[in-house]
Amino acid sequence: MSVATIFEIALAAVVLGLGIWTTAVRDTYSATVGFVVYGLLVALIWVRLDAVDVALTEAAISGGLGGVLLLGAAARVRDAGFMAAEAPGKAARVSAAALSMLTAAALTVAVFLLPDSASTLAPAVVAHAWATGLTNPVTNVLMAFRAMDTMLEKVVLLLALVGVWSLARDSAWGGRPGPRHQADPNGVLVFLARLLPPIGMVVGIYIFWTGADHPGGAFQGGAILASMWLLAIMAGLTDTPPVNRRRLRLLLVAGPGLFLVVGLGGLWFGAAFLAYSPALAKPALLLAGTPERSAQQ
Amino acid sequence: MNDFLIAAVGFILAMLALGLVSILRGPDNTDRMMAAQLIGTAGIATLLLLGTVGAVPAAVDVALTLALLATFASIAFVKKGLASLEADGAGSAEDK
Amino acid sequence: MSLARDMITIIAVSAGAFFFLAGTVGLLRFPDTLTRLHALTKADNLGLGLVVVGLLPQAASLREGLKLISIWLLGLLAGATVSQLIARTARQSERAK
Amino acid sequence: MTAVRVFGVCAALAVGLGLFGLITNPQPLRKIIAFNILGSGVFLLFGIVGRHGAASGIGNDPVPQALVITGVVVAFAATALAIALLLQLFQRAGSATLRNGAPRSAGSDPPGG
Repeated sequence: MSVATIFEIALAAVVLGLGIWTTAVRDTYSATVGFVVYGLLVALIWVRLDAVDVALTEAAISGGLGGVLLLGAAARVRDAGFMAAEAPGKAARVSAAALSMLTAAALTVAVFLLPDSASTLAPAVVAHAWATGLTNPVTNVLMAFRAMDTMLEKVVLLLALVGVWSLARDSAWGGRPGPRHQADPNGVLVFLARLLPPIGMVVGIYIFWTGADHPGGAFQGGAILASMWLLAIMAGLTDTPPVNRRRLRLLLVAGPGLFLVVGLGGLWFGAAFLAYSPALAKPALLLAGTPERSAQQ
Repeated sequence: MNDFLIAAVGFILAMLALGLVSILRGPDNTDRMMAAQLIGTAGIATLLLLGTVGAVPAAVDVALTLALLATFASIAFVKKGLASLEADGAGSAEDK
Repeated sequence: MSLARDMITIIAVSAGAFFFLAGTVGLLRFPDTLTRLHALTKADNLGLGLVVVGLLPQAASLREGLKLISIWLLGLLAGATVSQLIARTARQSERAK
Repeated sequence: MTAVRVFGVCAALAVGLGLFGLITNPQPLRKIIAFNILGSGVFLLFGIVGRHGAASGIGNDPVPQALVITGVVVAFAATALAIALLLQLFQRAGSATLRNGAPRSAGSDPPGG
């Protein structure tokens, strides 16, 4: 057994231990903290699996937006002291454990029995990279070869946002989705919120830009930009835009809309692939960012 | 060289795991929130070494993202579930 | 030349690992939240800095090196901010008790 | 390719763990978290298969990677929506449990209003 294998086993053990702790711990808030840390550690596994694009997505989402969303919800739900939910009976627990173990065992067997020569589309992706001029294969797949998925994903984000907005109280409808945050103007938080966003914007745009040739891309960069926006909101430096502002809505629809226009244009001009447009950054930022913010209403 | 580096990664990972055990066990949530900060230091160090060992240069970008967002979980903890807390008059230190 | 670089890496990364050890010992041994916070944000950030210094000679280009250094600077900023925020909350919840 | 096996077992166990938590944990927020753990296990399995089938000088098959990135973002959107629903349930019913449909104390908003 090599040193690297020992390290891999250790990493897997740490991640799994954290997962078990997250599932087993009594306090919901602790479980949420455990899950956020779990998400960040999973990014390490992705790096080890040589899937840095995914690692970036995982880190950007669970470290920024997702973590804040879950922790905020956990704090609000916990403070009301409703924890009297009754657990299922012993028989149910035992059968659930049996079912889970069976599933895990079946998946383990499947992993060990993976065929040696797996069918893969990787050579095809590499062979057609000339069509886009980009050298990051993952970005090629996302933006060109499977652009349909990405477009529908943006639609899903939009639907989630509409769903979150629709859940707002009637009195709040059409207004700002959450209360304005306030913080001590001379406090540490405001200091950080003034210092970090400029740096974060540079990093976010860099991650987006480098996505053409190296791991990175619009989602990861967009998530970072949205996190920076969220930081400014949490420090009370800026406010969430009102839901009924026409410009915001147009901007949100522009994401999938742009995809549709580019796709239809490709069809019209007889080109085989959707082109990659840098204009996607802003809609991606908004689409990734706004559901989260409004969920905190 | 690579063997030394991966041994160092393993060591730092072990320290990370021990730290996590100590922090997550901790008496209250203030201790538990430090776990996110632990990822912000030991986790990033692991990631950087891992990138060098596995010849994955882009791991540095992941580390950059983690470092940038390292404060977020703690801020969410400090701000807590704002709306309900402020209504109860139990806002945190940073809230006026 | 390569030997000298490797030496720097080995020495600095070992020193960094030592400070991570110190930080973890602090987490395990210190009695209350504030002292543990101190161990975490000070010792571990020094460890991260030393690991970064150790990896600098291995960096492929100037850009990689600058990225490494900025990671450490961001880590320092995060450590300073987080310790302030958490310490304040810890003190407040202690007063409330 | 030991990494594939080690992390493959890890992913399979994460799926089992998430499934167990999803079934046995009565609190909705815990269910959301358990579902996310289950999801991360499934995503990792994608990564395992992609790593196993790596070819053409690429460390990990780009097609499953792109699918997983889409999946992570969609899972995030679904989590945000689920949490918004949970907070609404909590606000209206005064409790965040799924059991015994009758709310303990009706909030100011009547249900369905």
